[in-house]
Amino acid sequence: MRQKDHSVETIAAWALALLWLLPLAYSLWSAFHPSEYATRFDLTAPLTLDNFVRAWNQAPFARYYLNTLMLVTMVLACQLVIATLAAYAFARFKFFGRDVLFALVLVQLMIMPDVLIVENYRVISGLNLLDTIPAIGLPYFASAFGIFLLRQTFKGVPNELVEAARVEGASSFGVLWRVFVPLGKTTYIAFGLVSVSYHWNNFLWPLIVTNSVESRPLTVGLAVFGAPETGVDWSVITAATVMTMAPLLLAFLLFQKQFVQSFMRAGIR
Amino acid sequence: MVSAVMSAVESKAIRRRNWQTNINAWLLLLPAVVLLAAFTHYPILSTIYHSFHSLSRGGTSEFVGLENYTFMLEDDVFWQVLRNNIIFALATVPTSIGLALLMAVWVDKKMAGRSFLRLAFFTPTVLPMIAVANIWLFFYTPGYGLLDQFLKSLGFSGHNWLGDPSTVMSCLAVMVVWKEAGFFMIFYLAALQTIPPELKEAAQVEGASRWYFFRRVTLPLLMPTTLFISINALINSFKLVDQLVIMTKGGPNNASSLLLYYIYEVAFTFQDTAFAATLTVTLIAILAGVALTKFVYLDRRIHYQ
Amino acid sequence: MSEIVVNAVSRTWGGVGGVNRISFKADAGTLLVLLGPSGCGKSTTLRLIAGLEEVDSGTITIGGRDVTHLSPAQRNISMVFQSYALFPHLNVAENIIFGLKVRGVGRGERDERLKKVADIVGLSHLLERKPSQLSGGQRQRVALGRAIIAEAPVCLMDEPLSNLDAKLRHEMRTEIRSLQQRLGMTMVYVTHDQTEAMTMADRVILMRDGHIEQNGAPHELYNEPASDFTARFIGTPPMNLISWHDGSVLGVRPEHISLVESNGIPATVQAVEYLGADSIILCDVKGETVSVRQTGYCSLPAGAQVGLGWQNRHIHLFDRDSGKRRVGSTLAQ
Amino acid sequence: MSEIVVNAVSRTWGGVGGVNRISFKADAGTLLVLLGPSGCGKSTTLRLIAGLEEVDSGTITIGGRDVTHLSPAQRNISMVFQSYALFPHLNVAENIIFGLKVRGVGRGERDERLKKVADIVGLSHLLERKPSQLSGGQRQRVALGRAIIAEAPVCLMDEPLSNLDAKLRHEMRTEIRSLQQRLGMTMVYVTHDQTEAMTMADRVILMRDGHIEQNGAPHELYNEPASDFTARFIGTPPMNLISWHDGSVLGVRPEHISLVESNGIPATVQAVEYLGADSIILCDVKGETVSVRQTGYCSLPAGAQVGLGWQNRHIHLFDRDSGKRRVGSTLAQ
Amino acid sequence: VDLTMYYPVAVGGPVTKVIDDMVQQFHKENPDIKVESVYAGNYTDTMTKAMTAMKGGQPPQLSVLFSTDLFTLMDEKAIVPIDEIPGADKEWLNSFYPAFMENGRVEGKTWSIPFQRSTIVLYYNKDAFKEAGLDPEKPPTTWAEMAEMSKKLVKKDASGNVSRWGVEIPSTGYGYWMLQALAIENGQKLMNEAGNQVSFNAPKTVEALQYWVDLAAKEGVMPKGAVEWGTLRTDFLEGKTAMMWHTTGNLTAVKEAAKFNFGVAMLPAKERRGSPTGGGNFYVFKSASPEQQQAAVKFIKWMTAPERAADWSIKTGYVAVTPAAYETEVMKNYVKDFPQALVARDQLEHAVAELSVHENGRIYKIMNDAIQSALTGAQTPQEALDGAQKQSERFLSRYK
Ligand SMILES: Nc1ncnc2c1ncn2[C@@H]1O[C@H](COP(=O)(O)OP(=O)(O)OP(=O)(O)O)[C@@H](O)[C@H]1O
Ligand SMILES: Nc1ncnc2c1ncn2[C@@H]1O[C@H](COP(=O)(O)OP(=O)(O)OP(=O)(O)O)[C@@H](O)[C@H]1O
Ligand SMILES: O=P(O)(O)OC[C@H](O)CO
Ligand SMILES: [Mg+2]
Ligand SMILES: [Mg+2]
Repeated sequence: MRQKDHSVETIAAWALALLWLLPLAYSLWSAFHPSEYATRFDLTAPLTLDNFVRAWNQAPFARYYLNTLMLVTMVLACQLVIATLAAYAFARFKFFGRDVLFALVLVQLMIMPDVLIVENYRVISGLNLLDTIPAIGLPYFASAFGIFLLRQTFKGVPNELVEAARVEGASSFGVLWRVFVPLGKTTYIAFGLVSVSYHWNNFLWPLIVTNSVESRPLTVGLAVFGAPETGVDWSVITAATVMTMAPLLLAFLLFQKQFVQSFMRAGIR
Repeated sequence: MVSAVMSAVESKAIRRRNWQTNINAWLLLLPAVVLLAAFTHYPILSTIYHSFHSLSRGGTSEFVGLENYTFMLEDDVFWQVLRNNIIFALATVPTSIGLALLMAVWVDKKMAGRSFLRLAFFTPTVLPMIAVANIWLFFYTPGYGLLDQFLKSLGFSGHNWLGDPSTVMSCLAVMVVWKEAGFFMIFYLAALQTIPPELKEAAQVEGASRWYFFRRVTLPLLMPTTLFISINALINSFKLVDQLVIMTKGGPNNASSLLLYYIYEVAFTFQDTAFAATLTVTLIAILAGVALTKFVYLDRRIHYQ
Repeated sequence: MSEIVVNAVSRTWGGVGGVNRISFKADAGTLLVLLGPSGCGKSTTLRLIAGLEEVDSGTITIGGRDVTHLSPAQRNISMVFQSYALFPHLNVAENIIFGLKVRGVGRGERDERLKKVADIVGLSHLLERKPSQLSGGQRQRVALGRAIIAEAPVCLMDEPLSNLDAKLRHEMRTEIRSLQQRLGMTMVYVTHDQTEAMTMADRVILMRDGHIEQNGAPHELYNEPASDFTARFIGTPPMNLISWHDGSVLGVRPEHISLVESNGIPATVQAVEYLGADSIILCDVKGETVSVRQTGYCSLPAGAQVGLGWQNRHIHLFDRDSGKRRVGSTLAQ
Repeated sequence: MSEIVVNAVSRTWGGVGGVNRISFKADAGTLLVLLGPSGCGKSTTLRLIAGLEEVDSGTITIGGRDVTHLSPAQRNISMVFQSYALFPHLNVAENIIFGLKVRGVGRGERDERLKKVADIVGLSHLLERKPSQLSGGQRQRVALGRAIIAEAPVCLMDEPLSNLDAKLRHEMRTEIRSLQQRLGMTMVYVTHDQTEAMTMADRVILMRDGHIEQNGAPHELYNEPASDFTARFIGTPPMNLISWHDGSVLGVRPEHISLVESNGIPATVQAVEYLGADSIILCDVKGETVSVRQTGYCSLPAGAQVGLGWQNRHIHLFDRDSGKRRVGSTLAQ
Repeated sequence: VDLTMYYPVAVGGPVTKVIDDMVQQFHKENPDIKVESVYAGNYTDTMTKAMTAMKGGQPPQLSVLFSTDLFTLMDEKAIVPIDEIPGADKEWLNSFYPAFMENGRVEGKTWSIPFQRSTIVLYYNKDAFKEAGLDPEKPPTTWAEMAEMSKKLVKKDASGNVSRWGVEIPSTGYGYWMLQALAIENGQKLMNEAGNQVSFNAPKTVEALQYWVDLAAKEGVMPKGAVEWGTLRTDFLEGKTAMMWHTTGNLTAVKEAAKFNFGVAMLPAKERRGSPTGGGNFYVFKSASPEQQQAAVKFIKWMTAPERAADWSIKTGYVAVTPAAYETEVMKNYVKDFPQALVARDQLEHAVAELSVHENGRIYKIMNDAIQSALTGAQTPQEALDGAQKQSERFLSRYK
């Protein structure tokens, strides 16, 4: 009886999973086959990398990759530093205005820079940063989510560990560096993954603040490339699409265990 | 006398210590505070300010009171977009949450190929919306898109999915659910794993069926997670518009347009930043409303610990 | 009516862990303690009785009914878990009547039974509270309440007191024991604390590595340990075991050793632990440590030379290799 | 060289909790135990000595140096925490040398000292392990290692054994005590377990509600409790306290009461707890429960009528209102 | 001198590459001027980018933008009249087809120079015509004819699903353009000279939209719902429709990819023939320094010189902007083999300036929305256009 229940569920789960992978599988199919096969499924269809070559040659994807890489690295690095310092202050100091300040930080959880495109555009242009990679990242450098997560983590660090480190002679920064940061590892990883994928995938804001190939990230590049007006071949567009997602997808496939686990362990909720 | 002097000295020491703590803390917070002020708080205030001023096409702007708001309330597109967004939220939030829960329950138990299933469900969430939109765009292409091909092979006729105001929203909703459900699954999974297995055993001993246990124990215990996810999904549904840029540009006839996309359009295509500010204030008000409901009302009712 | 018979039951995980062909019987209305070191299979045994694990082989009957392949719900038992397994979202009353609700007992009867049980466990004034608002001892009582409201003739408890502090533990064990006796339940009680076992049990089963090392009344285990394992496991400080001649080990409890003026076995004092009512003198006898229990304060300095003596009737002899008690072991020297 | 003097130190949180003008001294090279029920201020006292809390008033000197306003790092102490406070991301070796690294001790010296300390605490073969891969006792040893490698003359311990099971606890307390004596450290040791206090201490300070109830050698606390509080706190089972005439309370320890044939105080047996070496007989004397300790197994049934007797020299008398010991209390009846 | 130029692409083919090549060529010939050409999406996107960049303080010095965005650009005080820049001589300004200059002249000044200019033409699949028993050399010349022929061209498969439509008129992105064509043919102008008055719900406009709607709803020769501008070309090339209305700018892309014979014709007539002009002009931004402005004019002159215009026309299908371009050898040779390339130019004589008003972006959107709502059946053409008129007036009233 119990056994059967289980197998019915297993089948259902698998069916859903395959359905879930279908769009992805389809895009791979179309990217790796000549365009005649974009809508025809034939196991004997020849494999080709031609679509990739054409996409690569038709738009400066190398540059887009570089831009995106610079973007996510910069954003992540700044976020980590800034959030670590802020979270440390919130978690471990009792200071004037702490609760108010924390509430002000939380505002950003609800009203993210994504929503404030118009005014943020003004600010960025006021800073004379339009059409640069820092312009894309700057509004996200102070991440309320990161601060919040790390604060939670830091608060969870047993006070005894901090006191032990202090008795052993560590300074405030010593405690941060030697105790909190290493203990926050899972949170850092989880947050890092969220941040990287968020900024790798971010679109609307970079679309607004960038104009040129030199600053445009992959997503915007892809959108510009695949605009229907240009009527670029569907297979080539999927190839470009696959190129855009590939690094993240590969990283995810390689590290999926850690990814899922660090997510769960970081207790993001 | 002596003790008075002493306590004065000591309280001075304490005050100095407090000073130091304050300065240290504020220094640590400085970068975050500056950036948050520049890209969250100032913009919010500035948006509100601009919503009360006229647009300055090459001239100067002046205070116009509620004029922009009256204009907004008379704008049919605004109402349509707002309605769209609410429908979109109602369509995507419960569905993705329900699916996420189902997925989480499945991949939480020892099931053949559990980690493959997890992977399959989670993968869409790491993909860029832009890429996803490209792929799904082709699904929905009338005539030779995958969906039409499939329907045709079953003998149904094709349909202009994204070109038809009555289907375009559902199409986008399906895609968004596909992309988001796996993300929420992870939260449910994490929450499920914090439910001690003894609870299940205790219930078993008491004779509870699996379904009873799920309904009466698992589900209530997941309420905080459900709340968290709902809030997030709700916020997302007001924030996520990338797909529109690729797939429909809000059309046909604004049938798929969402509030933020409309703001984008008004601000950047129509170059009407005053009106965009007014719309943004509405959006901010909605998001703040969601947040307040959570903090003030729901949080109190749902936490057990 | 509801004695439990476990007959040649095995349950292992790929051949390791678990329990191996164990058989025992818990008489109706008695309290049976499963005692043993961590990992010896106590919980496994209990969970087999509860039906939370399936046997590999063997049979289990409860009150004469073969329950070997029944679900936990069908076995008509109640159970108290180590961490109580209270439902955090339900209040005390709801937790207690959970099982009645599941089984569709009518509202009127539920309320009536709840009232009675709440009185028994002393929670009548806390029925509205959530578990998170209760102290450890109160939670323990809720778990007890949930177990007894079912009026199941059999109650299983897995280390129910291990999360409590010493004082509460002491109180609760008296309470559980008296409850068990008052309600006439058959209780199987798992613990690794020998004091708990000794003070509560009608019968103690000492387990080791998945099998039963000894099964008897508490004083039997103390006074006639069937093996050196039992001897060492029961009693604080444990029995002194000294290598003896012809492959045997001699055991004598610290309280049975006295310091004698003459003719004693020569020993050197290593340390003295003063416990108030008595002191434990740790002595070195030819490289082996022997503890001696003395009433009151002992001021012997470390290094003092003393002589140790004991009476023959307090001697236990064990086989060095098998560890088994030698017959007629109280003879000899 | 490094005795600790705590002089009229207060530390409260808005006037509540904490400690209130306590003074005491721990002689160099001795082990001082801070004992007392939960919340009495033991940890606060220890943390004040460590500098983890700031005093409201009063002074603290260590080895003659006024450390009242120095940071923990400057006080030249080491400390072992209740849950050991091992850094989970560092392995055993790194945990032990944490402080040396922070203080910039060179690599060569670090390694050398690590080797020595690892030997002392018996961890040489586990240096690569992470704390999570260690048993409770091993973790405890790492914490000890970290405390002694600093070679600080003062070591503070806050309930270092409370997370261990009974057996390990017993082992470890012997170990800590001998280490302390071998290295000649001045140690302040916090516990709420009176057995630990009695067996380890040179001197015990019993605290209550933020003040010092009694300060003395273990046997002083046991044999001459300065108050009924001390009397009740020390000894298992605790001293029987019976209402006596003219506003006094009579105390007599369970082990000093015997069952007498004649002339005894009449009592009814309520229950018997068999502990192996002895049994505790709980008797009812005019509505008050009196426990009697008897060697060996006692087979008295509940309800049996017995007579209780004790010797005058075992009597303690306390003032009913103040709880203070009455002078010459061992006289009377 | 460094110049940044944004430009849009709205048609198929490797247009960005063509532009980049031209720019490079220019640089080779004029080493002192460096033009950075930035592809910025479709017309709307490019306008958005240019405006946003201007507001952000980093405007381009010149751009190719909708010829019709003139009013908006003037309102924003973004551009300078070309004829006021030294180097822009009368002779040159007069060398363009007057129809293309129409959109660029306001208040007696010339504000922009035509570059990628088009009219709408009718592409038709000759093979399909043959298959349907129609004369492949006789494309429809009137609305009625088009509807009739379309019915014959519709092909259904066994299960009754349409596998080829008769005609498709795109309704996303540039729907207003198509409607303007229909309105013109029906004898109706959509806006006034000053760009502050529109006649969207004039009876003849409504009639025009009704015809369009009927093609799908009544005649069943066009798919219902929105027809995607971007993918329509692909549909045509794959034989999914026998005829399409599209910009001539797509001509070369169609030519390159068509695996069948196709013809190009002027749009059919109702009261008259007609098509709006379309496409993009060069604008010079006010914020550019005098040298930059002059350099920009130099560049524009170079880009519109007859040989380049001919080359550009050949590579894309856009109408070459000066008559002189058609006198070049290359062009002469090209049209000899491919006379379809002349249709759009010849249609210029019937052409009318494209819809151009203040708040152009908004008005276009309003119009497109109205058209889509009519085409999807959400509203009748009358309702839809009444709504569009009302909304447009709401915005245009500011400019009266
Ligand atoms: N689900 C399981 N899978 C694999 N091995 C198991 C499982 N449950 C128990 N075991 C093994 O069976 C043996 C007995 O486990 P059991 O839980 O019965 O011990 P225990 O006596 O209750 O110990 P403790 O006092 O630590 O609770 C252990 O070696 C354990 O590792
Ligand atoms: N940081 C603090 N803030 C407020 N009150 C405190 C703080 N630390 C301790 N207290 C109060 O001071 C009193 C003494 O606390 P302390 O921790 O010293 O007790 P303890 O004797 O160590 O108890 P335990 O055995 O439970 O550890 C308690 O009443 C406690 O509530
Ligand atoms: O596609 P094009 O370049 O001919 O231009 C399109 C029209 O101008 C649309 O308004
Ligand atoms: Mg167990
Ligand atoms: Mg404490």
